[in-house]
Amino acid sequence: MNSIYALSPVLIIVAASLLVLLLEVFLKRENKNYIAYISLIFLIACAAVCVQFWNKVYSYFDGNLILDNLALFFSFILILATFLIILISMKYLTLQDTNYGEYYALLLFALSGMIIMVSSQDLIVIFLGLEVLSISSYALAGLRRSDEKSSEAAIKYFLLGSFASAFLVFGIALLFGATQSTSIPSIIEYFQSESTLSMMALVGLGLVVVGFGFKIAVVPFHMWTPDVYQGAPTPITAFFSVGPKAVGFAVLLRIFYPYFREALQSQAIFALLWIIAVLTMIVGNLIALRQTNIKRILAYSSIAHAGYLMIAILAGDNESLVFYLTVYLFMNIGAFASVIALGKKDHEYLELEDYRGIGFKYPWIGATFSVFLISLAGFPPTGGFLAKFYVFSAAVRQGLVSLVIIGVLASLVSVFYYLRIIIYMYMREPSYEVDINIDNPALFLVLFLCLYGVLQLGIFPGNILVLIKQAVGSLPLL
Amino acid sequence: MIPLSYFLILSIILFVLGAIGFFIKRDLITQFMTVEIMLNAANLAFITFAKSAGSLDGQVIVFFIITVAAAEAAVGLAIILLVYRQKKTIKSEDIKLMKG
Amino acid sequence: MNLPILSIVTFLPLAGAVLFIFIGRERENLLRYLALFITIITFIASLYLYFNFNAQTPEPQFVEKSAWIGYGINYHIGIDGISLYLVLLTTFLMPIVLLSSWTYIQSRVKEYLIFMLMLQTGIIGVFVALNLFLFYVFWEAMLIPMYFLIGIWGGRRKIYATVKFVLFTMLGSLLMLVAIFYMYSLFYKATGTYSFNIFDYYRMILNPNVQIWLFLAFALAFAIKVPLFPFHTWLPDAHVEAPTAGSVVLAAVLLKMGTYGFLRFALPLFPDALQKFLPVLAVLCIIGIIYGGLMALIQKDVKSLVAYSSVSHMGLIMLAVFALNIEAVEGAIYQMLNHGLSTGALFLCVGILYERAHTRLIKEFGGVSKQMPVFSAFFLICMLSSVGLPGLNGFVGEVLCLYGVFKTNTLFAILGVTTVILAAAYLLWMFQRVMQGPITNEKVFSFKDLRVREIVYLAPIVVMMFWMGIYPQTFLRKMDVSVTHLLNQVKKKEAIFTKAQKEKETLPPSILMESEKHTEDTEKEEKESR
Amino acid sequence: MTEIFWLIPFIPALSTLILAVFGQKLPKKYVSFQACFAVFASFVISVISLIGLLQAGHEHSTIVKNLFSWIHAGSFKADLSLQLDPLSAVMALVVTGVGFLIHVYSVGYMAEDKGYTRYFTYMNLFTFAMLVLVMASNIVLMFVGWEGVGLCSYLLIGFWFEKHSAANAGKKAFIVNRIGDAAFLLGIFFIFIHIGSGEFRAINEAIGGGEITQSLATLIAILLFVGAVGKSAQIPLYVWLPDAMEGPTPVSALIHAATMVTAGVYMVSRMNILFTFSISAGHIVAVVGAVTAVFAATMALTQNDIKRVLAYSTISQIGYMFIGCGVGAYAAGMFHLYTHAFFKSLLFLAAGSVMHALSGELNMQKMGGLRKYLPLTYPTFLIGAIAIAGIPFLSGFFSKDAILTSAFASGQYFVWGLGIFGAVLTAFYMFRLIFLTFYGKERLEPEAKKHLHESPPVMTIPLVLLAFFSVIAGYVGLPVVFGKKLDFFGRFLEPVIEHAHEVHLTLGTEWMLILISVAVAVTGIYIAWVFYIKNPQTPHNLVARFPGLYKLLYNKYYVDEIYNTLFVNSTIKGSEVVYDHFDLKVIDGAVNGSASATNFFGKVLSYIQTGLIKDYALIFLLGAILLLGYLLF
Repeated sequence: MNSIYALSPVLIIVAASLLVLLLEVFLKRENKNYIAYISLIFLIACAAVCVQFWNKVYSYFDGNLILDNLALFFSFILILATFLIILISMKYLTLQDTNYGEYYALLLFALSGMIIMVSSQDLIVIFLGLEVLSISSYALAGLRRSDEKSSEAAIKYFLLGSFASAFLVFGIALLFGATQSTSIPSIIEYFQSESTLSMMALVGLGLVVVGFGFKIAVVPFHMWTPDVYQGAPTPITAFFSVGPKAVGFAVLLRIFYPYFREALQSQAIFALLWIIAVLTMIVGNLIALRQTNIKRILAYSSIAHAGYLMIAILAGDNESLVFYLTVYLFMNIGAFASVIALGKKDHEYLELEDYRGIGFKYPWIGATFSVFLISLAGFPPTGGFLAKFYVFSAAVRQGLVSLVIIGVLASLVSVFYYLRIIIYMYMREPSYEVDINIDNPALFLVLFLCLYGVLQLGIFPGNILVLIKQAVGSLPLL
Repeated sequence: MIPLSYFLILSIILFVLGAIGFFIKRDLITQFMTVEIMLNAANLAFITFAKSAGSLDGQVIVFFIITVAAAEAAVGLAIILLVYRQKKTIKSEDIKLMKG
Repeated sequence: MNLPILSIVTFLPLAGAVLFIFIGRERENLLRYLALFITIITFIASLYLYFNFNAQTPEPQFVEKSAWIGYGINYHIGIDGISLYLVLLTTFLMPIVLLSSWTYIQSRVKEYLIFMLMLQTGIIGVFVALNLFLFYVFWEAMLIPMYFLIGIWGGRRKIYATVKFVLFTMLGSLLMLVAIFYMYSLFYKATGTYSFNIFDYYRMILNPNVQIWLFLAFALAFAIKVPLFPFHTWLPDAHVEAPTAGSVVLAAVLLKMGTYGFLRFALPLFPDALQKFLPVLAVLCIIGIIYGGLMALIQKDVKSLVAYSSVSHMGLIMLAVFALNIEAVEGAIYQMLNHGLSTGALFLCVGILYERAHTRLIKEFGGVSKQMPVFSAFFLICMLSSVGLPGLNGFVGEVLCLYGVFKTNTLFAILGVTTVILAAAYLLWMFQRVMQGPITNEKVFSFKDLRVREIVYLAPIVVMMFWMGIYPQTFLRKMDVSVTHLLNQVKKKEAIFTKAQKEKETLPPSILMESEKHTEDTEKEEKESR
Repeated sequence: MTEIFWLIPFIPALSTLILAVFGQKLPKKYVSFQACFAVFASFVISVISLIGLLQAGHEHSTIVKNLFSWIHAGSFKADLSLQLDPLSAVMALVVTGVGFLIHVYSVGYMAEDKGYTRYFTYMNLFTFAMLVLVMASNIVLMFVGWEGVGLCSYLLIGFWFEKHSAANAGKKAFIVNRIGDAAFLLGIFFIFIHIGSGEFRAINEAIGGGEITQSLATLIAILLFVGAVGKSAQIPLYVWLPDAMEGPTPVSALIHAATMVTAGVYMVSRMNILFTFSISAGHIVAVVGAVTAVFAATMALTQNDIKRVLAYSTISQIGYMFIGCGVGAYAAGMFHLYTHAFFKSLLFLAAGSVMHALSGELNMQKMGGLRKYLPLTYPTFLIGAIAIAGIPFLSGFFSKDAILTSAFASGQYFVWGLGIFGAVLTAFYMFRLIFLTFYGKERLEPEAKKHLHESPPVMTIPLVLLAFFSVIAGYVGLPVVFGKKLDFFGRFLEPVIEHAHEVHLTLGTEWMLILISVAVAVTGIYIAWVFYIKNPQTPHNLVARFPGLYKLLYNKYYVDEIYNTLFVNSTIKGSEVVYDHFDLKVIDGAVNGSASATNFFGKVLSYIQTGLIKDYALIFLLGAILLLGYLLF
């Protein structure tokens, strides 16, 4: 039904961020944490709204903004992600002097952008949301002004990001030219009605893929990922690795899910995504083998995971895709949280060498981190296994056996570097003293929540699966 | 009058120029400018299509894009300044702390 | 039966592991005793299974089934005459293993015990799972604790060994996973319902060309685990580097998961492909038997000697499995248990030596019997049971295996019999160099004979060896029906094929066999969601 | 009364168990008492059951006692069931009787040894295993005993395991036996496949009913015989027996002379129907036996180690037994087995007593003129020697003669000839032994001479008893010339031994044959006398004359060396090569190689990640172009 309510999540977040900006000016440096608390409250409120709207499809701006279950589910995930990110940031900011109020404001802006993206049917609106997200992301990446790496990450992200969005816009333009519209349903309609697609439309679609390919970091549009992930403040890295990726896939889902439901799989675009998926899995995993910096390892691993998610897209199996993203949120944020946990004033331990013997020195951090890594590697009984399980089984059901075989072999490679971290944590004797600041309750809360999430999704995913079914049920079937 | 396809071709040329410029240019500012060119190529395309379709949508979209470009410029220049303050250079090949 | 006894047996250790998390690491002895207690309780519970097991029916017993995730993924466990003994073997060995590492493991006792208990749950789970998904979950989950056990408490090249172990095993099991998916989708296409229930899959008759690939995937996974000849190199490394307890579990139980997999899945699911590959596999087994024996002959490290010996023994077991007749298969299962006991016991003995000498190199020993007469008696018996001396367990299994093989293929049996000679050669030679002769290394003079604890955990094994050697009917009786049933399944499917091929029918990728009893486990999925 | 026969094996078994578990705590005296008593008890029972059989008469001369079902899997059924019939009764009698005496003897012989208890445990275990072997009613159970005795011989040869040689000999014995056993096992399988049961009775019926073909029978027979060759130390698997002398002398007497090594002969007679059915198998047995008889005898000629001489003579004598079986005179073979048990164990024990007297001296060149020091050992030894040499009216004569006669009768003159030749050699080397040991001038080590003494009665009494038996044992089976019905032994065995092709010789030939063998024996002794008493230089002259031949004999035809290089070393060397170059390099290399290859690709790919924005953009652009290009064309 057409109602202004459709705007409420976005509005809440935007309001929150503006409020935070104001407070930033008035609050003294030492009690900046209030800002965090306030944003947390707003997030909870927004989440509550999403829950309220479940199964009620509100839409506004004649359908350009539509809060169907998919949008709500993704919004909820993203809010949750931001929530966790804020929790892991609080201490971090003071330790790594990144303690600026705009931090939270930017985070919230980014969130609002993402919510717009997931809850829109129109490419232009999506583009705007994307820009809101991107611009605040550029700023966030560079927020550790003292650190050269941080600013380098920012500039790389900024230049390449805007470069990519140029492609996206041009693609949208071409699609607009071909279809006289920018709303996804009508575009899809066009694609299915036309027997022979106009060159312009194809190129447009291609460029759109390129544009989002950049956001979700699939090969060959992934080059920025490792550097940005490494340079950005760690909580932000966690944010990047989860938020934009989820959103990107949500959009691809909206575009390609109906697209692949039909027998269009024979088309070139399918083969194209197939190649991209394979490249992504292989390149991501192989390069990760060589890395010694934890954040870089996780960066490449996130590329590899994008590859697995592409398989889900190709299989046109939205449930497994959404489930995978949900699990991925928990395990990745968990992993980064563990990395953050290993930090002290003005220093983070990011090299593999630092991790020698951590597992026994800090049993809890070690254990949880291991669980997240094991989940990323896809061992049962963690969520990571079940996620891979769904994606691959769906793919096999669609007859993509060769793709799946490549996938499992790639994940075999990935097992090596995930377990490598565990080797350092448990099986190598420490060569020098590593002391960390463990007085960080919020962080441990996050660790616990992620642990719970990973195990819950791995062992008893029933309820979430039901929700996901409802969520993707709202997708238009043509 | 001039056929619309000309505008379209021009926009494509602009876009390609921008894209090529992005990786042959050596300093951050110029690279950013090339991106602006690409955006404007897109604008041109939109307007063209809007004209051909006779609908206003395309023209509205252009305004959106211009705004976005402006926002990007603001943040982007700030970041470039930040880089300059740290490295005392805006040559893009000097920015390679992280690789591999 | 109101009590979910099988679940208890399976998950009690895991529960213990969870409990351990909340006990302080400094209270090592409490932890040790508690772990021992838990495993013993588990063993007793598993004895309940044995005594209430009905040997008259091939159907799985103590079945527990409850909906779990959906999409055909159910919590469905049960045991038949084949898995019963493997479960018992596991529960029987665990307390022994814990006792054996009582003093050997001094560092990080808490983690050690936790992983041990997790391992036990994983292993038992593999043997009881009747749902392919559940099976795979246990199969993979079991790797993690083993990975830590070797990697943390292992020897010099522990990391190499453990990574090799995990990657090697995963390579196989991941491909098997793909195959499982494929069957899953085939079943869905055939029936429109999702199921991972192996009894549903038993009812599926697959097109030979499809079977080949699926079989290869399964066979690879299991062959690596067994390990069959060309895939064996992870084994010596893992064994040599693993702590004694690890080696024992690895040799005694983990390897059996491969053979069990063949029996439970590869044979009844893909009989036709099996027929195609039988010669190749059999030859591999025989190569394994002889090759393993020869390699064992020249090992310089006692542990790797025993490791290669188990390559040889497992080769014989697999050969028997592929003989596909009742004597052979029963012999194979029996030999699995024997191998579990005797090789496990040998590793324990090696561990006892290692605790005293801190080396495993054969040349460092000599004349140990003089110092440790009691130990030498135990060691001798374990060795002889591994050699297959009549009156001890090894003989019964060996003779049945060989006889069964002989029935199907005389030549293979003749080649297989070499194991009788080789086993004697490498083990006796090792025994001579380690235990007999003059004492060359003065370190040996300091060796103390067995402590009570050591006798306590060796004695039950030896008793079992005699029991299984002198009165094997105790065990053979209860596997008869299940094994016959298994073989009939294979035969039945083959028959259908040969018929189809005669009539030049082109089979669809899979058809469903009207089975006498329908498994109501397949829940309908609304088509819309697809 | 005979129903309790099944106790025979289990009394020693029980005693073994007790000794094995509590042995270390028990006092020496009790240990020896229990051990001896156990064997004696089963001896008594076997006597009882033998009498029972004699009364029962031919028709029901076989009693089977099924204790419990052992292995039942599919068509493979083997029960733990014992069988009493003339054959097993005789064997049981020999085993327990001789065994008992040797146990008693050991009490004295091993008195000083640390491993006293261990020794008697093993001895009882052996008695048990041997009795299972002889009383088993099916071939699988027989195989159990078969391997069991093998184990015991392994344990007892390696009894003084601190000695390298002893440990080695034990291992060698076990492994060589295992080669035979493997063949035996295959034979068992063939029987099960084609006859469907391992029960001797069933087997015999099946063969009698012609259920299996000639060739199959031959195959089975040969496989079983290979087993026998291993156990009874015939060519080519005899190599372990001489080394087996590393064990304590009573062990050599019991296991490696009287009982275990003759198990092969027993088995062949047990399966006599099979062996007779397949003629060629019989021939093979006979020939192998004959060749071994001579071959071993020649090796005995030059040995100086008193026990090794006896060992080779044992091999040779077993050869004779196989001749008997081979030519179808199983009764004769068994008869020789039975007599041989007495005089050979006598010889060993006597030799043991000599060693005991000379504090462990084995080399005959270091003896001589001992007869006045060893008033009891000497005559008993002499009796044994005469018996084995085949002088009339002693047991050896009757049995050996029976064998040779039937060999001749069967028309295998070649075999017979070898037998005769072997007889000469036997007589010669035995008396060489006697003369070198007890006659001539003393060549003792002063050290040994100091405490030179006759053995204690506990050792000498068994000697005397055995000597007595060696004399009279033969009279239960007088040659046919004295009338058929005097051959008690043969007639007693008739129900289990079928008389396949019995050729009746004329009395004249019989007498002739007897005379020949007597003459032969005497000649042998005479030559020995000439060599070692009349003019002791002759051996040295001969050695000087034929050094090559002497070396060859002295080094036992270098067979051990040949085997070592041919089988043992080559195997080990080969395996080492394979291990280093195939297992580690190829297989493992492939594994590690794939890992490093993956790593290498990772390295290559990571070079693309230059960290330069323009490169990133370039890749991005290329990607985009390729993508579009793919879409359009």
